[in-house]
Amino acid sequence: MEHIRAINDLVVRFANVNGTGSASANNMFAKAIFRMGIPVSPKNIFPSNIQGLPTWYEVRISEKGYLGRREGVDLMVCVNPQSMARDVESVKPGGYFVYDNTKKLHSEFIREDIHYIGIPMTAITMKHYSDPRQRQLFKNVIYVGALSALLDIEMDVLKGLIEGQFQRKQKLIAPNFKALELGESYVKEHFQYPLDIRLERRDNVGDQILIDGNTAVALGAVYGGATVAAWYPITPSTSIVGAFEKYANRLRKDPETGKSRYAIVQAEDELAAMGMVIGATWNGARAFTTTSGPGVSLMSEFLGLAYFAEIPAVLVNVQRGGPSTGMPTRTQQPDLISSAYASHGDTRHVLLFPSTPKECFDFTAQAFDLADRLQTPIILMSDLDLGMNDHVSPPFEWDDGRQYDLGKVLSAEDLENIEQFGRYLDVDGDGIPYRTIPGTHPTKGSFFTRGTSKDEYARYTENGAAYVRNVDRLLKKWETAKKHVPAPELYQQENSNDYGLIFFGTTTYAALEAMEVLGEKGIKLDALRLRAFPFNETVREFIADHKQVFVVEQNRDAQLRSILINELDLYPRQLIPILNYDGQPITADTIEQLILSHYPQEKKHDDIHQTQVPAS
Amino acid sequence: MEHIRAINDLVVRFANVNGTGSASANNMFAKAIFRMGIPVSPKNIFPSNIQGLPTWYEVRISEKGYLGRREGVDLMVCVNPQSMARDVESVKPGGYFVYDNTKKLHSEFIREDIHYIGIPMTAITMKHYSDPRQRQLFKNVIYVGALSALLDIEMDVLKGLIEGQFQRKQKLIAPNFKALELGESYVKEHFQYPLDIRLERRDNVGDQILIDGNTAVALGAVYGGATVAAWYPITPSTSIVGAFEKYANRLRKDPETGKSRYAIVQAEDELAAMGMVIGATWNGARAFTTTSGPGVSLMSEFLGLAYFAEIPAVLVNVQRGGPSTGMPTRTQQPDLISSAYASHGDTRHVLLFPSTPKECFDFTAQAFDLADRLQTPIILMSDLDLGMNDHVSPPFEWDDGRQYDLGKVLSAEDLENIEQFGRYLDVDGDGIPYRTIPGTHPTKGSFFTRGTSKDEYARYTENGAAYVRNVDRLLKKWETAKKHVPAPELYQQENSNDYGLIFFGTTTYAALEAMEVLGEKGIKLDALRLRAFPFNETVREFIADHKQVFVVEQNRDAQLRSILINELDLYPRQLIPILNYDGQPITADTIEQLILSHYPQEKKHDDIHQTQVPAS
Amino acid sequence: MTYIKPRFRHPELPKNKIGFAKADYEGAISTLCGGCGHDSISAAIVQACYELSIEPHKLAKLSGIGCSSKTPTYFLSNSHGFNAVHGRMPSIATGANMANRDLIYLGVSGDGDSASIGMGQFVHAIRRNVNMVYIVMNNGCYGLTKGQNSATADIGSLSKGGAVNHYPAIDLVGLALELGATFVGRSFSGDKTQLVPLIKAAMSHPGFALLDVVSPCVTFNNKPESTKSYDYVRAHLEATATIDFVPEKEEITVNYPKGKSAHVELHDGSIIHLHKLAPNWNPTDRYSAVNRLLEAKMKGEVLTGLLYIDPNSQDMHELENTIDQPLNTLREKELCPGSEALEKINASFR
Amino acid sequence: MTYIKPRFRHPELPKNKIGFAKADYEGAISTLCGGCGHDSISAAIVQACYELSIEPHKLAKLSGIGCSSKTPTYFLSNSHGFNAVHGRMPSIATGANMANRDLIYLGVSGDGDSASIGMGQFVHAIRRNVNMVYIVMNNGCYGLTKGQNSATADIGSLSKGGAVNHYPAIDLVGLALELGATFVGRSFSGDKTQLVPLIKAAMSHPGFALLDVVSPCVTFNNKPESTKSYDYVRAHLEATATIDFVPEKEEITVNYPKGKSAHVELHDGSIIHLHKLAPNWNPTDRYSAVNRLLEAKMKGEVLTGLLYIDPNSQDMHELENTIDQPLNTLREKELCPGSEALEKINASFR
Ligand SMILES: Cc1ncc(C[n+]2csc(CCOP(=O)(O)OP(=O)(O)O)c2C)c(N)n1
Ligand SMILES: Cc1ncc(C[n+]2csc(CCOP(=O)(O)OP(=O)(O)O)c2C)c(N)n1
Ligand code: SF4
Ligand code: SF4
Ligand SMILES: [Mg+2]
Ligand SMILES: [Mg+2]
Repeated sequence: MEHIRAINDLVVRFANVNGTGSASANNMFAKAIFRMGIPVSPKNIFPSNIQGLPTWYEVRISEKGYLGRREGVDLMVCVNPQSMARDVESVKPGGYFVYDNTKKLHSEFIREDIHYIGIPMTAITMKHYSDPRQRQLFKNVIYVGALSALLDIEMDVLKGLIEGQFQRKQKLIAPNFKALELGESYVKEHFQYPLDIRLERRDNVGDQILIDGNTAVALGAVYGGATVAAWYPITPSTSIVGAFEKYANRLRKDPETGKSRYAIVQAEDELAAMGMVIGATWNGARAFTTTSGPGVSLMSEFLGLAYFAEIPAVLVNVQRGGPSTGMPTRTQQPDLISSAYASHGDTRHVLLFPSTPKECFDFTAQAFDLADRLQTPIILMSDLDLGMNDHVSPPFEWDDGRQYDLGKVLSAEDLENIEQFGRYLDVDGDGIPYRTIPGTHPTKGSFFTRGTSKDEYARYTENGAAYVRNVDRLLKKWETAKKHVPAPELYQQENSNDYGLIFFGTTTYAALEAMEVLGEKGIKLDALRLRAFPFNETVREFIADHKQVFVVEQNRDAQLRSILINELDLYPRQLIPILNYDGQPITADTIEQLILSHYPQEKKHDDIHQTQVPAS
Repeated sequence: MEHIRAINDLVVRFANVNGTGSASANNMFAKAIFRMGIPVSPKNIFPSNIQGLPTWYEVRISEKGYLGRREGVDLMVCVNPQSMARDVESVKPGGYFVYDNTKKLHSEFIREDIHYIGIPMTAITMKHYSDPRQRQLFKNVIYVGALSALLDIEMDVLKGLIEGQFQRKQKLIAPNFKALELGESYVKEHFQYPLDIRLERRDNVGDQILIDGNTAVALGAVYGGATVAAWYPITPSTSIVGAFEKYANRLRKDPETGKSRYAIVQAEDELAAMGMVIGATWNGARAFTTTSGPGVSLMSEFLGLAYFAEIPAVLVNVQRGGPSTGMPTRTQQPDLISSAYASHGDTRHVLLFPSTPKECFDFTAQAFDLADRLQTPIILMSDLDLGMNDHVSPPFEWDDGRQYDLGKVLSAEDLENIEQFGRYLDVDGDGIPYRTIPGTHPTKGSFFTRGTSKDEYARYTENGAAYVRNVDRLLKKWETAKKHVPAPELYQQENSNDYGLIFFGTTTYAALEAMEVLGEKGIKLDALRLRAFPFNETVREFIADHKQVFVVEQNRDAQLRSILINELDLYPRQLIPILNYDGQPITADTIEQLILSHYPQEKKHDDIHQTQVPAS
Repeated sequence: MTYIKPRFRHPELPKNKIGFAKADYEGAISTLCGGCGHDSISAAIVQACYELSIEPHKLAKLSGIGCSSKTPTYFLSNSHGFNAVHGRMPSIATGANMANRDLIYLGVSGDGDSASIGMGQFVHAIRRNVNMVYIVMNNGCYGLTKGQNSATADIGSLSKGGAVNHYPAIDLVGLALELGATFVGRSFSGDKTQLVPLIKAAMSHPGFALLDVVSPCVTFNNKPESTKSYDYVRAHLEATATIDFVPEKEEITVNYPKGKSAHVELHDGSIIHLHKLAPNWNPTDRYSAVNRLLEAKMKGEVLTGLLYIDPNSQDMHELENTIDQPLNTLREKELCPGSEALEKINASFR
Repeated sequence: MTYIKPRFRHPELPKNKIGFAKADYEGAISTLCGGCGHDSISAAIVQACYELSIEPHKLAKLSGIGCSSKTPTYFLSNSHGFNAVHGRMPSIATGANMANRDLIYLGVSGDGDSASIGMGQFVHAIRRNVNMVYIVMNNGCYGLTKGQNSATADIGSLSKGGAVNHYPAIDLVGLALELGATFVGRSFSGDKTQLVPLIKAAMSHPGFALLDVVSPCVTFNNKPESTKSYDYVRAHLEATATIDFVPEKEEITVNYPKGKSAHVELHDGSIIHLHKLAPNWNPTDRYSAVNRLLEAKMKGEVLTGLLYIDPNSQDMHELENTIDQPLNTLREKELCPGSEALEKINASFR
């Protein structure tokens, strides 16, 4: 039988039942490898359910730092009989299948081309623990212990993690250690170890951190000065405000009174959440809300109000599989059009596309500056993969001299010195007017905010010319926005190929890997990573510089490609969609295959709409 | 001074105060001309207010049948002191200004280049009526009487209209006649009549009718078999359900019991209205709702559900000026993108673009067939101009042999003969699955409707491959839709020019006039009128056949142009936006000027986004 | 995972009046947490439909989104079901009812689904007296999104994430009475003797019948006074900050006579004080119902039973004078006025 | 068009404690119909703010969409105003209040805006006890969209279009009491002696203060029993099917003592039975308030006055323990934990 041999380059998958407490054990596994200096990329694949259904945890370990998803499992840990058939199948030939052999494995699960490692997890827990809940929980720790021997994970690192976790519950440390050791020693007694696929300490993560995007967003909001968070729970965005609360509670209490320097409102729905944000920002606070696709649809009337009345707002859209309720626990990037053009009438919104936790942190903090500067909603486009999975990320940084950019807000003193305040006057020629915060001045600067058409002095008007002046100024403001939003990242000093690659957000991980792999095959691509909408000149030039540009995204309708064509007046056939939308993060392999099918000339199909995505 | 001389080619404008009862008198004026066989096109220009603010009624009279708006008033009837300055100004040199000279006209309102005709309307009413409310109302009839002499409107026709209107209130006829005669005789005693601009009976309207689009939609719903109407009031859509109720009440009562063969629910908001429609159509009835932009934003979550769960729905969007509350009493076509791609995730919706009341009637009736056939929302895109103003229209027709197309619905018998019913199986290869209506069969055909991902048998699934099969089938259905929606109309036997013109909905009136005018100047254009989205091959070919195509629309962002580029993979620079978005219906003059500025070569600006619209 | 009923069974099961066995009213296997109150309510629905001899296909089951809203999958497989979007089931049910007045409409919702995002639609479905049964599986929290407090949570409740609820609970029963609901009842998920007859009564009521059913969430309900449960596990979860462990729990059942109180212990060790309306309670007096409810509230009791029924209830169709025949059965002949009428209409616009 | 106040005035107008004349509390000229009740309420707001010596810029006025929601333009020109979208003012006000607890928030809404599209937000603003005055200018119809019945319309009301309302009116006062509102009052637009003190009390209340103000729509209110008004005009409108005629009407005023009833004739000739709470009414007892309201309802009376006030009301900020200083005044120093803390956080993720 084939033997896979690999050091620090493998995919380990855990098959569990949700609600059985496997998450913390699995996290410990990934974190330990990370602490051994080896880049890891864990992914939760979980059902929309609380208890009793299959759930998977997949860890890609890659010394080279390839952190996108990869098909093909090298080692499967299966403790869920429900999913066993599928799980056996997903192991690569020559791979390993670790299972609970307290009961004998049914013959239908036996494949000739993979290795089986039976560990009597249930039997061990039955013997060593009496409380059924402890049995359940420690089963998970036992398999981690077993893996430490099988894969050569440093036991000290694992124990260090446990000590860290149970710092304030010391009495839980010993039983956890014991469980680890039970697993380890079972392996050592019964198998040759380590396996041919295994780990070795490296120094490949540097000072990086392992963190999920939602926590990063929450920290960005704390650092960016958000004081009001209004939200309604929805997967996969829910954990953001939880984390915001946790850190604000720790870092934002008034030291004297113990009172909060923030307010969190769990709204009655997404419409109300967005309304609260608008009310708070209108009143001069920094406020944000978090949601996913369905929430954006519900917020769409309010987004139009904020656009037209020019009220700052920060919205975090952690995208999930759509349309409608869709695939609530799967990842996609399917809300680009609905977010960019949310609401009726001529509207358009600024989008930010973070691709790492570091950018989640940075862009969230920046979003508040942008919202105040541009007086318009800023939508941070995260997704389930980025938001809910841990990612290796550069550490977060903050310049203590940094000042919040509150934009064009007039103080009482300013008002004294102004002849006539016009809320919607384009004083500076950049399309951005000045605003005042309620309560500023006893007799000057008050105005009426409304979603109806108005003149430069915020007075209601049905006059067509005044309306046109106002909406044309909004276009000018849109031009100004291009200068303020994060610029795209280029991956070459100079463009030097006919073919270009555009990606953004979580397509980045797989796209960079695909580029390297293709490069090794002699296919060189220039690349650009989008970080915001509206697009600036660099994007236009990058596309103009290439015969064909591949646009990688995770939705069916090639929405980013549409927006690029629309906004930059591009020739559509120049942009080739590279799509994956089955709810799993896109893989380098998918990108590579799709690019190859179009390279060097558009071979088979002329109609690029017919591009087929291989089932992945 | 200049004298305008014109027969059956003029613009008359009335300046009134809203709430003073001028509407019925003004309508009578337009209708009388229509009955004289002369095409007319009246437009209400009204404020978002109930009483006391300026309102205008503008009637374009055009023997040639040019029924778009035209700038420049030939005769102004001003009975509103508030707006007098503006009103005096809007008269063309050589035109006429009819006013109430009970009080002397202030000198600031005197222009040298127009003719003043003072009629002491208030004095006359004071003398002849005692009840203040009657005085108010009859003032309006008096000026119509005056106009009958000034413009040569046949008195018999006016009287006939009054008799018709007050058929069941006979005692109101005589006082109305008297008011007409008071106005007429004052003119005859004091002025030379008729004027040099005047009317002459023609036979240019044939069997056409004069009707507003909203009433036409309502009749389309009655004829199309709608039984459930759920709605929430919003200008300019409100009158549709009112008219539906009126006609249903007249034509849809059970003759024996007097009970209703329809149900109308005034919902608590737009979300609920759309939910009710979805519930009713899911249950096998034909249902519709009506709204305007803000309502579409609010319905967007539900539109995604209907798209993804494949539930028929008919939504009438009578567009108004956006964004947000915008210009609620002004017209635009600004909801194309928000309607076509409403909701998060990969969604797209069928749009129909009627341009006459006849098409409002036809397309509404057809919308129910399309919704049932395609099992998806059908959005009828009307606008304030089409919906709330009267238009000359071919009469409505109905083939009594016509059957409703209920689409692929399985009966109890069908279910008996089917091995296994799969709600989302693509049995026919057209992407359209079969459905069953609740209550059909005791043990077969039941299924679960949901907004989450599902397999062919409507079972919830998180399986990526099943998800992809399902959403790819929806794309196939989208292809099928192209064959079913109304085809575009071409205005030439064969394309024979380098330049093409695309228009739709209410841009049609002005576009056709502009074409003729340009044609007279030697500039010939081929033309295509869109009647639906998705676009079919004819549209693609039309564009491919032309070097440049002008796309006429009434919004800032050239939304139709964007959708065309997106969906047909067109080279953007081939499509030149011709835009007007000040809230007034676009004029032939605007179109002509903008086309000229781009013809024969794209002269000044390379960047078509910078196209400037002359204030109109 | 709870099995409402094992799938294998004896062929000679008892049948109801119309020849259906109870199994014919069951649904797919539940995927809710073991011991979840919602499953008990599903079982009561199955029992009630069986006893009432409802033809399964003459019932339509509708819900929103939430653990509670998943339950329609777990009962009545032969009925059409509609899982709407979050909080919007009432409008779907209203439209469905307009289209076909002949079916029985069974709406299932959660306290998040009804009292937060769905509040507007809930209120207006009551106001219209839409002929339907509306069951709220009320657990005081958002189960499916992992335990946030809902608007029916008691003051002081702790969510799993640790957030304290400072706001008064919305009492859906009190609200419905205030809004003029024509059928208002409350029960407890584990009290089959009370719940089954209440569901049957609700299904027989010609109008909107609200059943607010207290239904403990075994996973996320977390009263502050609760001390005894979770012990080791809770310590573990607090330390690791993951909330992915759900110990298996038993269904909570209770059985107590009318007019009496029962103190039921929930899974987290907290106690709920149920009080059943007396057997001689007159449910046709709205005034007394409001007062009795206020009284119980002041005593900290959860009053259960059929609080109010309007014997003269007229549903939306009656109020709107809709034709008896379901609207969805009408065709061209009944609906289309024809070309002659159209010609007259044309004439009126000339 | 109504002029709340002629624009020319004597220079030596009386001033209030902080040196403002009443004129300083006025707004733009109203564009509502002559005689509209809403204008009377605007005038009462001006009076109340003047008497309370409120600094105009320390008050923010918010509204939704409707004739009623237009009124903030017609009072307090020196205050910031926010005309939100339809039905969504409560959420805007909640957010604004979170941002700055130092301003007075005056929300104005209509019965359509609050009881239909805005029901969810209305309920939850009450539940959170957001510190604001919430005035519903309640005319039982949708004025701005031309007279459809609203959810507070009496059963049997006719809309201008002729539609009959078959559904029970939602009583916002009853609803607020049920939901635990901490300040609940009702009045009539034309009763300044009652309305002005009620507004003042509401502004002084630290929590959500609901004022349901009956405010006749002179143009579209159309009770079926009404016979005497509109005569010729109505016949005319019926015949022409256009509803564009609004005869000028006078403001309806009423003045009657506490504990007494007044029968007020509206513009359409119909009668409304007002009853003012007795002078010795104890407004701190929620139980009595609910009962007194039920009683009045059964008699067909519209009970006016301050029904209930919770003297221990704690607003959202108190419940959430927010810092006293308005959040919108905090800057980097108070908000940003700095790089050192961030380095510790980084370390916790290694
Ligand atoms: C528009 C929208 N917002 C949020 C969600 C996420 N969500 C799903 S279920 C739920 C709450 C469910 O609570 P409840 O109705 O009480 O049901 P339970 O799970 O407690 O039975 C939420 C917020 C959603 N699906 N859709
Ligand atoms: C989303 C949305 N739906 C509908 C409308 C249309 N609309 C404007 S005001 C109004 C009703 C106003 O009624 P109410 O709140 O009672 O105010 P009133 O005019 O009676 O004072 C409606 C339906 C709107 N502006 N926005
Ligand atoms: S989370 Fe709570 S409500 Fe949801 S299934 Fe589990 S126990 Fe039931
Ligand atoms: S329509 Fe009614 S509510 Fe609106 S301004 Fe006129 S009288 Fe007032
Ligand atoms: Mg719940
Ligand atoms: Mg109203």
